[in-house]
Amino acid sequence: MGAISLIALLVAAIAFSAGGILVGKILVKGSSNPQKGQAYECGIPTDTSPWHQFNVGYYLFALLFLIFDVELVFLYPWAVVVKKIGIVALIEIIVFIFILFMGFLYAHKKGALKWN
Amino acid sequence: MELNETLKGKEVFPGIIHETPGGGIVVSTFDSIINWARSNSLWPLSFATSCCGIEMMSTASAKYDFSRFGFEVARASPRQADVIIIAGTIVNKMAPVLKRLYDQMADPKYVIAMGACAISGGPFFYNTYSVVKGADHIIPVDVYIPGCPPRPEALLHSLISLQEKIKMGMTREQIRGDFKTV
Amino acid sequence: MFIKDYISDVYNGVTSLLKGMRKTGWYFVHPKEIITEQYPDNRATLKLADRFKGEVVMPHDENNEHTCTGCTACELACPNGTIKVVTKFETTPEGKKKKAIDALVYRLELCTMCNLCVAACPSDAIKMAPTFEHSVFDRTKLTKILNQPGSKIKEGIE
Amino acid sequence: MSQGPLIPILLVSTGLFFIGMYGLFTRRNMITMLMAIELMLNSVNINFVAFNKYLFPEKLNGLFFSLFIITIAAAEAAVAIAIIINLYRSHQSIDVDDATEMKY
Amino acid sequence: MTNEAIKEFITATLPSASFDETGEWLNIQIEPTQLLTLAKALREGETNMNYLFCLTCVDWKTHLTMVYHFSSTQHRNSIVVKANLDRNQPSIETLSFIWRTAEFHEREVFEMFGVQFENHPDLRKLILEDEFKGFPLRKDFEDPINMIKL
Amino acid sequence: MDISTIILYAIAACILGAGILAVTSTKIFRAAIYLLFSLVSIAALYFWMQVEFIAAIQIVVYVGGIVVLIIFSIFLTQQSGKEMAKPSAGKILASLGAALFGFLFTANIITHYSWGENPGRIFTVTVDQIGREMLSTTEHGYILPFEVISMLLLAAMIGCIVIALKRTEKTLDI
Amino acid sequence: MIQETEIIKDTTHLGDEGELVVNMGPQHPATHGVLHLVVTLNGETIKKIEPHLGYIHRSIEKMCESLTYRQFIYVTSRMDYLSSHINNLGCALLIEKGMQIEVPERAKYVRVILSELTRIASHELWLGAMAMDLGAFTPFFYAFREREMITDIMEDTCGARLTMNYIVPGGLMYDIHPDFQKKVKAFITQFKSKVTEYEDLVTNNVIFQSRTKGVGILSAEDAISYGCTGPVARASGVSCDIRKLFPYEVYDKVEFDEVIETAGDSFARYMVRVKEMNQSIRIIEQLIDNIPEGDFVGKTKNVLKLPKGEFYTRVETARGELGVYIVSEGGTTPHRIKFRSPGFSNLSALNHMAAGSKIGDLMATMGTLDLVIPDIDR
Amino acid sequence: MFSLEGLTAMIQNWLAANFNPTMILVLQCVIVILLAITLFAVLGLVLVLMERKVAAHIQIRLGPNRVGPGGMFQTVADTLKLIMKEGLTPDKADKLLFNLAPFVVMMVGMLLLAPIAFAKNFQIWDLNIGVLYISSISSLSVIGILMAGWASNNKYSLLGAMRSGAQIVSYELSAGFAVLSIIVFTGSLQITDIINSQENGWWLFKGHIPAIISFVIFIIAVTAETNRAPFDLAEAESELTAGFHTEYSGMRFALFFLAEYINIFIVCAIGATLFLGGWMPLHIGHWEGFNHLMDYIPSSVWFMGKTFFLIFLIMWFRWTFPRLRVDQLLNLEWKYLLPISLFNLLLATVIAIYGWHF
Ligand code: SF4
Ligand code: SF4
Ligand code: SF4
Repeated sequence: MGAISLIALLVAAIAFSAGGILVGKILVKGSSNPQKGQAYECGIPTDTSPWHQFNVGYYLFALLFLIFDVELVFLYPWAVVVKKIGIVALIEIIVFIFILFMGFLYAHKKGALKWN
Repeated sequence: MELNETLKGKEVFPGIIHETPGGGIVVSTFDSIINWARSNSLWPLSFATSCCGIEMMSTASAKYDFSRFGFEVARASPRQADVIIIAGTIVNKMAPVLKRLYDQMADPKYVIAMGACAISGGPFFYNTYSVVKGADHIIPVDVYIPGCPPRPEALLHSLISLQEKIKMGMTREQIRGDFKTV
Repeated sequence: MFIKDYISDVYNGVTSLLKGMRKTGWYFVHPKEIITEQYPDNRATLKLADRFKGEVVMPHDENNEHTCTGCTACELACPNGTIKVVTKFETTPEGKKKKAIDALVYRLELCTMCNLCVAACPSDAIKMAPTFEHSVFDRTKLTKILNQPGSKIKEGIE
Repeated sequence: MSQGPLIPILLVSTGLFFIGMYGLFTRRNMITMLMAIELMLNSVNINFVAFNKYLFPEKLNGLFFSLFIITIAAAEAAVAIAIIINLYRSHQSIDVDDATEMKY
Repeated sequence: MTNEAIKEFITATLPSASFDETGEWLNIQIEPTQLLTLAKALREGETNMNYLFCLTCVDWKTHLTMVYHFSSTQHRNSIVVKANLDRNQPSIETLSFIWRTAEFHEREVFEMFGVQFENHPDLRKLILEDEFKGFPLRKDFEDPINMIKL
Repeated sequence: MDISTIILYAIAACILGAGILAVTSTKIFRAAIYLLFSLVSIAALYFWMQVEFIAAIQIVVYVGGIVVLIIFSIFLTQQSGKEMAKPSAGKILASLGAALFGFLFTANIITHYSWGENPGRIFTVTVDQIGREMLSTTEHGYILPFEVISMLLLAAMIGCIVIALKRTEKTLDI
Repeated sequence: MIQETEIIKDTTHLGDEGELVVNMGPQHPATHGVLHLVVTLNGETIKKIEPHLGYIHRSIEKMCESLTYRQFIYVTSRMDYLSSHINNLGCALLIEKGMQIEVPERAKYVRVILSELTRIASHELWLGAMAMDLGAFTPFFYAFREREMITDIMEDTCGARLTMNYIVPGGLMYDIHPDFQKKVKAFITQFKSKVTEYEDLVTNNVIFQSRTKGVGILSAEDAISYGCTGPVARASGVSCDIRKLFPYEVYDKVEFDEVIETAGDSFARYMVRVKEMNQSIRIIEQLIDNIPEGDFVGKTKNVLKLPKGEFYTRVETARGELGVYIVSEGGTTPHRIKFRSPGFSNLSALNHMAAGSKIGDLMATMGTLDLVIPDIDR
Repeated sequence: MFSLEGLTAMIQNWLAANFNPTMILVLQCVIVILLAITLFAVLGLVLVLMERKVAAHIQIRLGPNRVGPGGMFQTVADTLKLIMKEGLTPDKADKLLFNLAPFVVMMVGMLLLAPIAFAKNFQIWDLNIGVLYISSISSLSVIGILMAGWASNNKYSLLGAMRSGAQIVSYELSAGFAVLSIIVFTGSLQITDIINSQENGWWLFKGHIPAIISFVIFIIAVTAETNRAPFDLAEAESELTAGFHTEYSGMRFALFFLAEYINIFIVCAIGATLFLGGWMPLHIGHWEGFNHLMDYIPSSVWFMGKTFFLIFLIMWFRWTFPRLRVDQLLNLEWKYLLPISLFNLLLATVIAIYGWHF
């Protein structure tokens, strides 16, 4: 039924979630106390906020992911036609993948794939 | 100590018994359905301080398996838990933590005091400077289950009792109410 | 060789994982291995160890008589003051004054089932009972009087 | 607007472009500037696709251009962020004002 | 190593130490100021007491006694070193630089008995709340609120 | 107005609204999320234009990749909860003026230019077509750019690694 | 000899640039109770761990000063509740040593068998809990199946499942249950047949191995310096089994090996415990058929008074060396009592072992340290 | 009987006969909305119960059996309770994003339903980039998690969210490559085409070794992408309490909980479609009789059967393995899965081009 179904599904998601949350909101009266709104940290009051500058070792993976993801994107149209085009497509893609695999090897060699 | 006073539980326990506001009361016709749901889906907070916690683990283990009642979804976060099983001694240093955990739980919430320690300090009632003489000095308790430690069946029994109470449609105040009536 | 190591790594990893899965899978298809005992459905058939220390009780015979003399040995032996012996003086038919218990107050909430009181009792008046269904909604209900109302001491026990 | 949806789409892309420009002007933080740049690239992309679809439906060149722009945007973002993080490491700041004074 | 050899070794480094052999193990009584010297000697010398298996304190109402149980994983013999401290201002050198286990044990003794360990890297309360007043394991400790006497 | 036009306007509103929020929000994490919404709405616009392939790519690359990367770099370089300093009023005014002027100018041109639009012709695109054209070696084929892209990606990857792994003296252990 | 500079001075204040200070515990599933760790993180890497204790400090030492020698034994069950029987044994041994009470052979045999059963039960629980820390839930249930058999035996004989309190000075509280031997043998058979399960699910699992090998390394020297005992020290190659070094009860009559690994990492600690279970089975097998007939409790006075002096006993609990140190003034209650608990020392090595590793490694390290917090806090 | 094959056509005809086009559109939307919500609710209930039962049986225990016959209503009770539980928002949280995150996660789940073929001719939207659509939309779910984790203003949440961010994006790659190697065989991204290409055998069997390898990789990758054990680092209970949803309670938590299971269902459905022929019955070569017999089983049953088999597989993993450490997790992806799947893709291409598959 076409793209309109996406909108229908979105509406369904919102209705479903909002419905559930609203029912709870309306019917349940919670008690309130000063502790309730505080962040849970194993029962210890916490004063340092996590919204603090913070070291993540993950960003390198996100970088590499981005590159490979773009590559993946180009492979989709290729994969669809490879059977029809045949050997030329194979060679083209071997070159393509080979070049990127070089990058992968380089990353590996440089230790970028070692999470520290 | 006079006999009568001992029996009436009027002993002056050290510390203050905190009043906690109730909540989570549904006032409508589908009460019973809600209470059925609540009673059958008591997710415990994985809270254990000492020996009784081991028996709580045994209750979770295959032989006793409290998942039969739907309790197995032990949540590590108090936000998602419905019942605290205070399994073990509560000491003065832990008391504010327990209170905070309880406070941070979303309503409705229930409390089971498991073992002598959680009820009254148990073996550590006399001559200790650091043990809270009963978890109900800190947070309201719904079901008490004596024993040191109570055996797993006893914990199951207390859970069933709690279920019964919820199913009876009592509000939280009522569930805890008869604490004051005697 | 690098490639060879790589392949054998993968192979060993996968086989070890498969072994684990075989084990759990085996249990999945063998429901007979389930060892769950269904309390409370098995309440009737549930057999506890007869030594199981569930609470302290005072056995009474059919004449509502017990054997406690009120000697307070149990109170002294108890490490955490669970037992309080409240005594009174009774006059026996012969007119002699005799010490007897008014109430043996037992606070189950404190008891740690250590059995020391039972061991200390010179006249075997109390014993451990294998019960466990003590859950209450009110902690004062856990303070019990072990001697039954109107009970008296058995003849001949000093 | 009897002409079909081309003009509204173009207006959207123009709007987006200038929103991006506004962001680029007002922000001093490199990451937010990068975000503004992404918005501008996207507005260009919309144009390519829209022109292709509504003006030259028999060809695919617009699509390919937007495809390549997305690719280049990704590569650019990756490198930019690598640079930003490196800058941050050496200068503890990713404010452009600080960065202009730096001697690398 | 025999007790005699140990005695000899200790007298060589610390002539003023007195010995008591009535208990299970050799007891060595020293002055608190001598502790560090003795400890270093015990650890580095031929006795090779590398294992401090118990560190505690006893309140004698008149004074406090630090009790150290040393053992050697090489010779397998144990000795007890004791030092009497003034009850009002107890203080002694830390051993945490020599035996790392002492760090925690000393923190415990610090809060339970109030003994100050000089040069301790991190002398804070370990077990009790920070606001806790008094030294609970001392004999005269009173806590009328929390402590119910049987 | 039929449904599809309404949807177009709704999408346009989302794009522009989220875009404006993205460049004005003072919380950087929120700005990233608004950027995300803007990008997703653009993908929705592509869906609306029935170029599903580009729409999917838009989501994969932008949302799955770039925004996640931006979020990580925010964690790494910012106190993500801190309010960012507002630019000075003069700057805002100047930029706003420039942007508005530019927008009105361009909009004027757009609305007055007569586009050779031909609604009669139906534009359809399949992945198959894209693939064929991408791999074809003829004049209109994109095989050369396709292979060059791989070189570009390789260069980008190596560049990233070289830059990111470069340790300056003041390096934090990241 | 450790140089002074080696001790890490506490210079980092809370929340340095790029660092995150996270409280783990006291209510945290991995801290097995109420240990509170203040973990300073740099990304996912642990910079420093600072244990805060006392969330289950029950002042047992103070309490024992007002309990008689008969009474205080039961409190020790609550210290390291997983080795409650061995704790009781340690106290009873001290009293018996101090008062020269003769313990009948039968009682000695039963005490040792029960000690080993306790050890197995404790290790089983540890196995399940550690697997759970590492994210594998199922071994927990398999381990508890075997553990339940032991608790059954305990319940039959001692009347309690966990806090046994079966030992009195001079012997045992009651005689063993008539079915005792039969049940223990059944347990041994069951245990032996299920060992492969743990191997398949845990020991040989590639994920488990990579999570534990080379993680949380503790060298032999550090182990001694930190006063580590039990499986933790033995995994680092330190021979410290009290049962071998200073045999008590009938340990000198049975054959068993002290399990020693040298790697010092989490996997070594794991292996030590697993092998120890087998050694315990070996000990039980040697004793179970030879329990001598006779009294189960020796003659003791009604009121026990320890002579003036100082007494120290050491026993090997499931976690390591438990020292009981009593200063007596000759009365019915001890003047000062100190429990040298194995966990306390083992815990102090945690920072050393886990600093520099990942959060996930902390779970493996803590899991294999096998901490019982009431034992540490007392 | 249970076949849904004719259903869509029936409804279409009925609608066309009775209403004008706009109305039809609206009614169709309403039907889709209702169906999707029902499906969500039912799936959530069934899958959670299934998980508990599977876990229980693996762990030699009974599992929920006291609420309703055989514990059937256990999850109903849980759901009701969760709805009737207070929803908390921490004071210091970013309230907007905190409340938005569950919606995002839910929307992603819903949108993913669009191209899934539940039975023959029973599909919401058979769009021509079906598989690509799935992988693109599912990459959105990471945003919901990152939002939730950041907005909670809780350290565990943030750590968990970042872990899962890195994890999901990484594993998307090998999932993508695994999918690609099947697309090489089918030559189309459209779900119907993919299913139709398996009329005479499923790709898992037709595609030789590359198909099997990519199947394994696919299963591993989607397990990781859905944050399931042994890759459940985002909510690693023993490390980060409850991970990114530590601060969520009540219905909002339930939505995350539900979304996890829905995601599992969807990825398994995709797996079933790509590798096991979707609703295609099992056909073996020229065994006409056998094939005929198989055809009698309705296509929806085939589809559900295959999907639930894969779901069971994933649950089986969860209850068997310990959790990986975060660096090992990334290692596994970048050192093992990615190179292998790249290589495997080439292999598949060769086989496809030379037509060596059946
Ligand atoms: S009641 Fe007994 S078993 Fe339970 S925590 Fe207290 S001492 Fe331990
Ligand atoms: S069993 Fe122990 S605690 Fe209970 S009353 Fe008897 S002596 Fe006291
Ligand atoms: S129960 Fe036994 S010990 Fe206690 S008072 Fe009665 S006779 Fe004496």
